[in-house]
Amino acid sequence: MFGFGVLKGMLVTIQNFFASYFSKDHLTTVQYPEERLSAKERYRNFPFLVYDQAPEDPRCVACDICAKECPPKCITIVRDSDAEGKPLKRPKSFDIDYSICMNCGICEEVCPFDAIFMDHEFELAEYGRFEDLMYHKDRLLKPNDHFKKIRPTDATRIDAKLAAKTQKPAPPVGN
Amino acid sequence: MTTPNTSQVDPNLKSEMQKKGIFVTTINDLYNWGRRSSVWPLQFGLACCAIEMIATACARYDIDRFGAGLFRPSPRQADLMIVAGTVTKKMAPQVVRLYNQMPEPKYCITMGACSISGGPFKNGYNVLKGIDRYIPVDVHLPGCPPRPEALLHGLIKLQEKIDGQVIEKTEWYQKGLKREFPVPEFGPNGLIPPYNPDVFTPGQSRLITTG
Amino acid sequence: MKSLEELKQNLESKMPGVTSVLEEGCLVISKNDWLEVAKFLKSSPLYSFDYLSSVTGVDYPDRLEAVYHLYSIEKKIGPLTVKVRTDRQKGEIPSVTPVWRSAEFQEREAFDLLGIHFTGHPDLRRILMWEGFAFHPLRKDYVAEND
Amino acid sequence: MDQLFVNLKHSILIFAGNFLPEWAVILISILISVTAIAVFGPVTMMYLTLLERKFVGRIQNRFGPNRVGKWGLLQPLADGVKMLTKEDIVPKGADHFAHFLAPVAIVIPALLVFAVVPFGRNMVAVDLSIGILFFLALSSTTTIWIFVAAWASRNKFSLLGGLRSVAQMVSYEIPMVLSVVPVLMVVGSFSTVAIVEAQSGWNWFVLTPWGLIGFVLFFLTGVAEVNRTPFDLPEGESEIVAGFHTEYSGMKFALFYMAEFMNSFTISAIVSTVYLGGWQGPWLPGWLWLLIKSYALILVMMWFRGTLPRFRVDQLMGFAWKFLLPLALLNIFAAGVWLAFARPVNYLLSAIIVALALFILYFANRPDMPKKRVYRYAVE
Amino acid sequence: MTEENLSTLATQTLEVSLGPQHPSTHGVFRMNATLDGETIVKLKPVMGYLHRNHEKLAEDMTYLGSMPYTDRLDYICSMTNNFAYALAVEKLAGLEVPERAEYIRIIMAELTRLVNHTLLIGFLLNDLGAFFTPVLYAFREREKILDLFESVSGSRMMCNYFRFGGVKIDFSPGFLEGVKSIIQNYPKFLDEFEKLLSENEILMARCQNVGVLSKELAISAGISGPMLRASGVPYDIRKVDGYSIYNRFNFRVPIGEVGDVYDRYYVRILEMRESIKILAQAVKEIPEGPFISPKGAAGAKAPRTFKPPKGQVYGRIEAPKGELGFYLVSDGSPKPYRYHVRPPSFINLTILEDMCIGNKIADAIVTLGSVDIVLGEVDR
Repeated sequence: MFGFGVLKGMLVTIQNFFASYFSKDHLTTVQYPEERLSAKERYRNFPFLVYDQAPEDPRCVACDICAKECPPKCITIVRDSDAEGKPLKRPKSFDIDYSICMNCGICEEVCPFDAIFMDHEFELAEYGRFEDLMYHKDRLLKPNDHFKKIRPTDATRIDAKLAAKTQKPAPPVGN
Repeated sequence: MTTPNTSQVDPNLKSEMQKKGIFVTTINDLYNWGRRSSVWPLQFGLACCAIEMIATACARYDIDRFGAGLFRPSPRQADLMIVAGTVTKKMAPQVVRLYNQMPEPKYCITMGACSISGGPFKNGYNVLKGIDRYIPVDVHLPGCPPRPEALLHGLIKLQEKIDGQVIEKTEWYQKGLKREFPVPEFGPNGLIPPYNPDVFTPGQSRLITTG
Repeated sequence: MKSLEELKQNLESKMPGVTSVLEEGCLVISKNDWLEVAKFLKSSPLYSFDYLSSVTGVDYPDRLEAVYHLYSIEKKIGPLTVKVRTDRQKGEIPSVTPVWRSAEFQEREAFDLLGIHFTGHPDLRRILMWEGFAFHPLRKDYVAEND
Repeated sequence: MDQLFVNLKHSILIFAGNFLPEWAVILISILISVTAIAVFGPVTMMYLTLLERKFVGRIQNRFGPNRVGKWGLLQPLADGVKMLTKEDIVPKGADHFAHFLAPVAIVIPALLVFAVVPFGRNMVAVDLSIGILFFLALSSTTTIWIFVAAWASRNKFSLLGGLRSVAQMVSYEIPMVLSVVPVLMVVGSFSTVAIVEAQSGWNWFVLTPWGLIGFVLFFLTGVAEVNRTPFDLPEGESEIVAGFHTEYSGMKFALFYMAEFMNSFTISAIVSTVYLGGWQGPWLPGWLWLLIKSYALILVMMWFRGTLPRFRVDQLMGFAWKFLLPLALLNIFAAGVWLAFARPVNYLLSAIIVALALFILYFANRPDMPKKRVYRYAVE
Repeated sequence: MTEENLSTLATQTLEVSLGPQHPSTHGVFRMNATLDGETIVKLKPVMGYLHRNHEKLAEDMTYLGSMPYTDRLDYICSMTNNFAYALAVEKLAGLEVPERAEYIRIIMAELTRLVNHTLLIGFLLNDLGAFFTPVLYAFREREKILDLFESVSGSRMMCNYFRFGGVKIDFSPGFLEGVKSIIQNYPKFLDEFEKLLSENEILMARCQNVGVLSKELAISAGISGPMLRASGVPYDIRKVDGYSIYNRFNFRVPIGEVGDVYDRYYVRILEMRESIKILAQAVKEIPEGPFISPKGAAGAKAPRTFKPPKGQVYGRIEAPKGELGFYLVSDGSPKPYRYHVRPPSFINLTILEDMCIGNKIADAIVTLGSVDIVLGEVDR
């Protein structure tokens, strides 16, 4: 009869209305600023640099592989050089333009020295564009235990690998 | 930069008056409070960030809790334009015209890397390197696409900015109001003019008066 | 798919004047008798290629090329790749929109991005760029405007 | 409790009476009921917008606005303040005067109709002897102002919206009037107060067979009158951007919003007066009963809005002319039969006639009704 | 008004641009419609508002560098875009894929099909005017699947999960349980969705015999995917090409008869039920083993050294919207010489005008909705 299909549809919506007061499955709202969803471990937002002891010597050796492999080319590295100009294995400046980065995680994949990882931090709204969103080295550097906190499994695997590498005498690494 | 608390009523007087149930406010606070708690976004999505914007309006993140749930299809009734997605050169004139059509206390959130600076498609020939070349932008939201919570955080930042505004100093009440942004035309190889000089200076972001 | 050579003989037997070359798995047809070959491929009971899946323009240093991928839905025959070549300056290729309707938008896109003029196309205009755009951006020698 | 407001007004008049002349006391009594309506109208409108956002929100498994004020209670206030302070845009090509006149003029009938609604026992602002006629006449003037708004804003989408609203209102006006005729026949008077008195002691008209059909008809056509889903073609959001109020910003748009919600309140109040027995009801005071019934009907309207898709223009009119109108006529016939015979027989007879009418109309409209389909799978 | 003097009535057609910013054009798509009253006389689609030059950018990027860009082609089904691109490059470079990776790819592709069809039905109802409720139910289910994608690949929408020769990383712990719970609860959600929508008379009236597409026109216009099957052509590339390991699963291909909007809607619901069957079989039979071939892993670790041999390839898959193909020409360097995407929604739009002529403007919006276009893929 004309109208029964409409009534059946309205029954569904009114069931949802009453169910939203009782079952969790029918009220899925997470009230953001107060309640927060726990971030998944493999969640990747923006990259950050890892340092072990002190921010002055990060793991990054300025080999420029991630800058070449980054699809939108948003990483710029300037290699550091000591007093008489011999290039050192440390970046003088390491800039990532957060307004271009597409969170694809390729830099983390191709980095041979496990120096750059994707962070979980997503509350990055800014008013200014050029000076607020161009992240320089000081804002990118984060301690290794921050990395251990957000991504435990990867951190343990990489720490084990690095520890193994330091035990056996480091073979002359051709740079 | 945090927004200064500019309400003329000093806070402790206000709080203990409120304890006695007397609600003290200035015109400025009421004006800001009204605008911040009912920001109606324009139903306007360009690309992948638009899907994330719709997800923010849906059950799990629910932008309607902030009073910003009524997505108005017509620019006349909207106060916030969320530029969600890549602004191409063919679409830029329409975006600027839409911004001009919106009634005055209006704001603009550039959601996602593409609308801030062209993002991953930056060196495409048809991609505009950021919409702030033609219209003033209030909040930049990096990410590709930014999570729905990041959009909610952006909205909270916008609400803080609105709280800090003072009626006399807001842009739309200044004399010599130049809030009609010229719509760019199509040239043989790009848009003419490439950017609007009095809105955008290359390399230096535009500090909109909030104090 | 029976085999490309057999199709080539079949083609030559039906239409003597056609010169077709086999090049690593594709059929290269000269541009002035491409329309007849297209009609033959669609109407022949043996093959009945009724489904034109994709039309692509490719810009080589010495020539412009339109690559067609054809399928037959009834006989479930796999992709037949047909290439039609023309020179870079005044690229003219007969349009197959009258034969397969799916070529309409794809040929307009090839014209818009690579500058291949499809003669006989019902409505050959730019589809992705705006009308006033004066270049064909997918060509290798195109220089974008840097602003 | 039932006569609370009436005694209040009476005591004010007595107090004013001993030091004011006669004509001033009458003036004050009119002023009191006018201010009561002028306050009650916009406040219901504000809180109906909040109710809609929270109710439809809950249907969609989410909270409505709950951060502005305790449970979002201050949200309508915030919307109001923002709307007041918005810039007022009149498009260049628009007809300036008509563009301003339309929103103001659309609120007048919405407020005037409150005069006839009997909120409680002897709590009606103006006891017109032609109450229902007054209501029907006024509620059909909104069409003119919607069309003026559409025409004046010189915008193609609003033009389409305006034309659709004229077509819809014309074709839904007649079934609406005809669906009220049975009640007027039974009661014998147009006055809303008389109608409510006729339904005293549980014999509400909706409990009679013709009353049920009349109630459904009057409610459906009422929803169409107010342009709410599934009949909201004039402001078909997904097709013609925002319909007739595309070019309205700020307070003018708020007036359209207010007119729509006040109309939907008055429609549900009149429907509950005519068919659900107005302020008749056990235990609770009269005026509370009317509020409960009209808010229930408004919730049904919002329930429609949360669920149903929209009609197309020709289906909309086909539904009105081919289904609602003949049903309304047959309903009058059934009411006549109900009136003519004695107590137990007339219920049976009019129920038969109504059932017969429904079947005839169902089979008459069968050919162009959509059919269910059976789907098969590809065989390899 | 007899026929002949009707012709002397000079009526003007209304030129309306359902412009790049319109509530229900699913993004920046424009239709220049010429209306005579409400019926459409001419309809010219205008595209290119989201032409992001994906093909030009891909020409100076490594093969792996374009993989995250394929997520942004059809930004609702990022996994199937990766799948098509990975298949094409594997065909070009002759890489073979280990068993477990094949099963992982099938699971991801079918989960994406569920997401895409659910979203389409939600947006189709939104075009019909249902006030966002079906969209919100669709997004509620999508969030569950996106949680799975995020736990595996790291991002909700832009997964960038496939690599040439396998996938980037194995399942995260608890992923298979998540897929099992989806397999269990999704049919319940589909029944609820069907109860809300399929028998709804307004929806059936609005969608039946609207935007009809005949079998011959569909084949000649290169239509692919559910739209082609809704017109009665049993052509599903998963069955015809049998790429990856689809011929190990038994699933059926639903077909429609009339080829109108209702058929396209219902064929997609049946396809979702088939996808759940495929998921159930895949989760049961997934073996242990490597998730990427050693050659592929080396290529992923150092994309600059991944140089496929000279030559060209055309790989295609059955993406949720239709046949998604990649035509790659390689000149032996790590960057492709020519990179062309054959997008299903771009070609499905060819006959939009033929389907809309003669219908109302509301039908054109619904027909566009049923074609299921995503602008990132249409304009590339």
